[in-house]
Amino acid sequence: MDLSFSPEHLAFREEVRAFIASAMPPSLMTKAAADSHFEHDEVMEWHKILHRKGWVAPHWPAEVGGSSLDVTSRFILSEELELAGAPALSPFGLVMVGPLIIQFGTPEQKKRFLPRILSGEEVWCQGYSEPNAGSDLASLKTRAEDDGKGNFVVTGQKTWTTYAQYADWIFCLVRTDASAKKQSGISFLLIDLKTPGVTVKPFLTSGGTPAFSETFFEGAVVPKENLVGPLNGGWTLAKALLGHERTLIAAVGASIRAIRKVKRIAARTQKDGRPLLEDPLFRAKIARLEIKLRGLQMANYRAIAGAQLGRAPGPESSILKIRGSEIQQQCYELAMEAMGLASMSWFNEPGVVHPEEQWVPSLFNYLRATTIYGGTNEIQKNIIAKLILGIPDR
Amino acid sequence: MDLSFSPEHLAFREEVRAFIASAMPPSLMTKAAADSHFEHDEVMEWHKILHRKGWVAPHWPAEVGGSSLDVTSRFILSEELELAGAPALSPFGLVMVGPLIIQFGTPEQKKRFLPRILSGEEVWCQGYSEPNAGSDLASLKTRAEDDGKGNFVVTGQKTWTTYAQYADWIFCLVRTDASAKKQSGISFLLIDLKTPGVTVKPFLTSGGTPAFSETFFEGAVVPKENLVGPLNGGWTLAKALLGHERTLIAAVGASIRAIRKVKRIAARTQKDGRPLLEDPLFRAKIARLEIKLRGLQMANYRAIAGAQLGRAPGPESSILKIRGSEIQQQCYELAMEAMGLASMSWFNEPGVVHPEEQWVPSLFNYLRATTIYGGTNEIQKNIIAKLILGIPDR
Amino acid sequence: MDFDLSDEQKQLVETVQSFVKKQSPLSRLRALREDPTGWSRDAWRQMGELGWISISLPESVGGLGGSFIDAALILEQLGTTLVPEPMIPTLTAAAAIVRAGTEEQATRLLAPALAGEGSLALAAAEAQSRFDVADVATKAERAGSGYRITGEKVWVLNGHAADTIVVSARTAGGPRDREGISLFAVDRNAPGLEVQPVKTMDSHHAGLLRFKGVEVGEEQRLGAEGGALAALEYAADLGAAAACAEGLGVINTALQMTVEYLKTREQFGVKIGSFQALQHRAVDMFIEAELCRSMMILAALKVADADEEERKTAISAAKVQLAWGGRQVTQQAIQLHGGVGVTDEHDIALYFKRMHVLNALFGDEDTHLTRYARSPLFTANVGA
Amino acid sequence: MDFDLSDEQKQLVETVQSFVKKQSPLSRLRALREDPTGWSRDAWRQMGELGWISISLPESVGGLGGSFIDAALILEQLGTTLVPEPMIPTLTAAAAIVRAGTEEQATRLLAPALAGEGSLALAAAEAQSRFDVADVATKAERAGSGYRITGEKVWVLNGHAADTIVVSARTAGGPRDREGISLFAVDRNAPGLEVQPVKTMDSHHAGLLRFKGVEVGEEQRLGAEGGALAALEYAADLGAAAACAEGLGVINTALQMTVEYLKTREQFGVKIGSFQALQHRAVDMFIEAELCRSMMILAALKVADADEEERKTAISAAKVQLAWGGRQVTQQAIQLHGGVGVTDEHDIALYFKRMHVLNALFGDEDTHLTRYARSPLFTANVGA
Repeated sequence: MDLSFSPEHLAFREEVRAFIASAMPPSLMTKAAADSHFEHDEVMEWHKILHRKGWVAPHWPAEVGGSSLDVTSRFILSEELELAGAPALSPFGLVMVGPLIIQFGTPEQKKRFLPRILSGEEVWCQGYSEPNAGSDLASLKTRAEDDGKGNFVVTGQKTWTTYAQYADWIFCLVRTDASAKKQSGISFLLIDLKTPGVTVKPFLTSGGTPAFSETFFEGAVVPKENLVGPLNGGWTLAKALLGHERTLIAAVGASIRAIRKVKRIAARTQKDGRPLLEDPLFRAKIARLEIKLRGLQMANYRAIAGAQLGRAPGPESSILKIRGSEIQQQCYELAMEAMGLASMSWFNEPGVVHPEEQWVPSLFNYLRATTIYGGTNEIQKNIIAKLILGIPDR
Repeated sequence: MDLSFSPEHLAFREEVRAFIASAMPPSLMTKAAADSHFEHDEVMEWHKILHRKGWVAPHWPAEVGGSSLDVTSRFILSEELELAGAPALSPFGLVMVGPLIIQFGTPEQKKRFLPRILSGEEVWCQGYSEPNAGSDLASLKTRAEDDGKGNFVVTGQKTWTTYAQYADWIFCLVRTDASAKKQSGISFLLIDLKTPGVTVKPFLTSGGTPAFSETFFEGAVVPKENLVGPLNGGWTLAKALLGHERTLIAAVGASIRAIRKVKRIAARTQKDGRPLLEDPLFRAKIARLEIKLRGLQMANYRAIAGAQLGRAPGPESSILKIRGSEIQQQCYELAMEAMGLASMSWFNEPGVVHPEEQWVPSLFNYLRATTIYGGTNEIQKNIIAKLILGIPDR
Repeated sequence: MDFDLSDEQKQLVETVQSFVKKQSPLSRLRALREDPTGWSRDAWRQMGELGWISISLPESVGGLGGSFIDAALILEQLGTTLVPEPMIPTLTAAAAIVRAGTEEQATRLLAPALAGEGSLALAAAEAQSRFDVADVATKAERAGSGYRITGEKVWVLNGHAADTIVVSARTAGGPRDREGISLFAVDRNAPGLEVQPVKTMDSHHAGLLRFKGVEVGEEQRLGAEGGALAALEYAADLGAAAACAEGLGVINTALQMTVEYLKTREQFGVKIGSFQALQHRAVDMFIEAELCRSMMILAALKVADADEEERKTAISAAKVQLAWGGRQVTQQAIQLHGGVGVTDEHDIALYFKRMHVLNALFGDEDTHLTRYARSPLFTANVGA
Repeated sequence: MDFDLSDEQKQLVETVQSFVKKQSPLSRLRALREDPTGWSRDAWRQMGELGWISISLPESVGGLGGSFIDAALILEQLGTTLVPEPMIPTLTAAAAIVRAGTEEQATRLLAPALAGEGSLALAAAEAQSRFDVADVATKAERAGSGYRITGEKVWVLNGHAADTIVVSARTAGGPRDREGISLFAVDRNAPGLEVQPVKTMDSHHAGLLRFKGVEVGEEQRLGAEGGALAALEYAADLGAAAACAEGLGVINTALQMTVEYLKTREQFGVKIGSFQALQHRAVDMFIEAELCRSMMILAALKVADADEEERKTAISAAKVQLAWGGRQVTQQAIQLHGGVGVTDEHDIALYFKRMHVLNALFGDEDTHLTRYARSPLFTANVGA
């Protein structure tokens, strides 16, 4: 047993750090330092910088433009990017639809879509959830009907199509066999958002950011060659996505960064004439959270070490989403507590609160989503009870 | 709205305090001060003292030997007894079977049983649970068959017949109609423990005390006149018991006393050369628990004020069992934490730990039962969800 | 012991319920979000006419002479639809005026606010003070027959809109000394007073106030020079109790909305309320809400307690319970609502936000936990 | 990074698993409860012969030269059936001897224990010391060519049965001074040493040790006079890591027993595991158990870290996680077992008890939380 990284991996970490320090434009650097919200253009600016370095999709096979980085190096890369507060790249192309096209797509689909995902030329969003199909995704109603002329005609409504207003394409689960039961009549379809009959309507998160959208399909005509995988076989693709690496979902780097921020806020905030950071109760709270995070980090390391050896994710990885999301929330709860009355601030002009506290209230609100999206933590617990503990349902 | 007690009630509280101070024998007083375990003889000694004062069953109607104390006075009496650390009287006669006999019994049953419950001449225990009928009480299997000669023949096994080894009588739920479904074939039967075929086998709690017993019935012959309420109508009686006053179940007095003990332990325990009570973290923990207890106490007051006006228990009373039991446990968890290494002590001779800490480890273990007995807290939550929040089952 | 409402109180509650239902549904808060004041002068005038602002103030200063319980009952109902008018800032400033000032001062200064024609603010917090009202750096120096006030007050509720501002300033002593703090009633138009309006998370507005040598007369000082801390602590405690009262309305509404959602939302072909894990979560919310009600009553009853430590411990205990319970209930309310819970469109997020603000106001959970633990009452009666 | 066991380690684990299954089921602990020693000299000798006691000690003092991970793997398995032999007390005392003493002293003092012929105890705690090993009131005063030790040590694990006792005593300085603490190896039969056996909650035994002028020679002092604190802290940290390792075995066993119970116990005509609220409770237990495993590995790897603060923070973090997680898991294990969980007859209560003791040993949760928060590492690297 060994907790240390190999010299090669340590060297790679240094390379990543040096790259970020030199390649990140000053405007992004300033925002990163304050954990500000990055606009779409800024995210894409960073995407293109990473693309030039070959680091946008290190988990893709080298032959389709990914990298030859091993699991640990990929982890180091993502951790350093998180620790630097770099803009998080849109995951919908790189992490979601890209790998599915690689695994299930036709050669034509690979050629058509993958290069533009890598380059950032085409931005993707996800069309899974519907207003009445959230946790129960398989009850989705958006239907794609064969028009007999080589197309599907798509009608329905998707929601939580995050940042669809900036996207060029959407990947959807649609019902292609209305007579089949639930999962078995669903297909996986790629739809150009410029298709007539497709409308995107953004709406605000509780954090005040326009991250969410609803996307409406009113008889949108989609060529059949945009079907990925077998007709009515979409559920298999949806499940395959869940099986991918989960070591990123723990967001350990982001939380390490958040706890450092909590300490800085507490160091400059006064309580009874002394820094709040020296208050025994508050300090113990930070320490407790940091210890929780250290446990999560160790579990993450164990998952990475397993993946490095080519193993399927073990029990330790199933807890990463649940605990990672809870800890992200708790970091920002502590940051808000440290801010005191200033935590009430809501999108005020610069100078009202310290620059790195400016986005804390928004994130405090928005991060309530982490225990909901990607399968609520309650759904995750159902899965663990059944698949890992082997406790049968009624 | 008014939180204060009336002058009459304040005077009654003084009367109770004065009575306890003068009437409790020194040997009991010493044990009470240390929250020691009272032996059966000691409990009965105290029972007889309270009986002479007319205070063993203040909640019974005056005409059957109870009292004319109003709800608030009864509450004050029980709270002061708890605060004094007086031996807790066996509830099985006074609180459980007594009120049921008063409500459902024949004149003969009342005459036969009630006076001896009051005097302590006959001690009772409860025969509800069976090894395979715990939370699911209605699945009980102990059967009582009509022998055609005016008797029931009882066969089966009861468990958790607390302190049956000291009891003279047991009240049982038994199955009198094997063909009926679940609840509908159950009757409520009084059984003399001296009846041939009845065996009591005590066993230890995890606190090391012999509080538990199993009671076996092997063809025990029980006269039919010992049936209370209608044949096959026992479930109604079992439910009636649950409807009785719940203000005692919160154990507020016992927890107030326990928190005072925690503070005393912390005051005499050193940490870093100062009393543990001055440690900010530990002090905040006690404060948090005391605040929780204060909330429970207020909820209890609200329930009492409602009962005083003759109202059925409201939503505030449904939480008393859940929170009261949790707080009892937490008090002793804190006491153990305060004791440090000495909390490992297990039934050592006097002098090894401070006298009032002697029973803390045993109670710390035994009190895990509070969230289990009387309907587990999980069952309580099912009931609240259904009956109070109106959330339907599947 | 009696926890029943009187007939008058029942009628009062019904009146407020009817007001929030018919005249002030949550949509009113949404409509006022971008308004520079954030609340309606018409609605405020109506509340003044109904006697809600003056209900718990003494008759000797123009109030209706009721107990704080009456105000708490109103605040609880206003919390159910997040009514944005400045009740809490006005009541806390009024408490400071009544406790510190003369009857003449109080009658004069309160009159417009009690009628709903004007409103008040209490400027106590400073950048370094956190929740300690004795931590006052703002100075009031003798200048002629009056004083000159210099300093900065932050996150002053209704500070952007109040007509009269009660401000704490140090006339003697060093930082955090309990003596040497004075209170002054300052007109919003006083020369040298700069008001920077700021937005708050709960769709309200507040003010950052800069006193750049604001001159005030002797007659604007409330009470003896340097002896205002007790009145200030009383006002902050009353504010804390008021936050508990409004918080209870927030909590119960979030609970009700969630229970309703569990009963109607379907997934997997069943109502999601049929899932036991969610049922128990709702019960945990219910338990906290019941404890919050109990502790809100305690706080409201003890605001007027003559024993200062009794008042402080009761209010701190209540604030801890409301903060803890309020956080649990509103967090779980969002979780059980799922995706819609984290949208700006759904009302539940607004209750979460208001709860956070109420928890921060007049001392957060740890501040009150610590005050409770440090009270002499905490270690009294420990002996056997 | 590599968290796999080597082939030797896998084999070691299998050997211990086989031992606890075949030779040391839980019934052995029950059988030894009333025995005055509380453990078996035969079993101990066998553990010595198998090399388990010496596995992680340096070869230079007679050990097998393995890492502490090996000892941790053994302790974890011993925790699964609550094996009562004095591994933890012997390993902690040995750690103090090796770290403070000369190779000659260590080789001589350890030999009987490593062979399973004798056993050791570390006498550090005193009535006032709580978990601070620097809080030493016991005195060792110069007497002739040696010392005379006077004082009282409490709750000494295996203190009732150990052949050699390592005792901390103050040769200079005042209470809690970090300098002036010395360690001595004392024979259990030394005149003036009174041993009062006591029972502990986990069915073990321990000793209260009174040193009434016990005379020891210069050669019994381990290391430089007054400079033993570092060795003592190391030994206590190793003890804490050992408690984490055994605790992990306790936790996983309690989890497994509970999951098994959920799968078999029927109420209301179904397995109780089909109730979602109980399923999720089991998952919460599982999550804590997984985090405990992760943190136990961290602690075991960091015991030998040359950087003292790295060692201390890692071990404190692990102890906090094991205490918290262990308490959650064993409390819930009892709750989910229902009535049988609070009987002495059912094994689950014994796991609950042992967990409590392991949590208290070598520093409880708050002690380690505070140590972690006070480390210089806690505020390092905070800058952007």
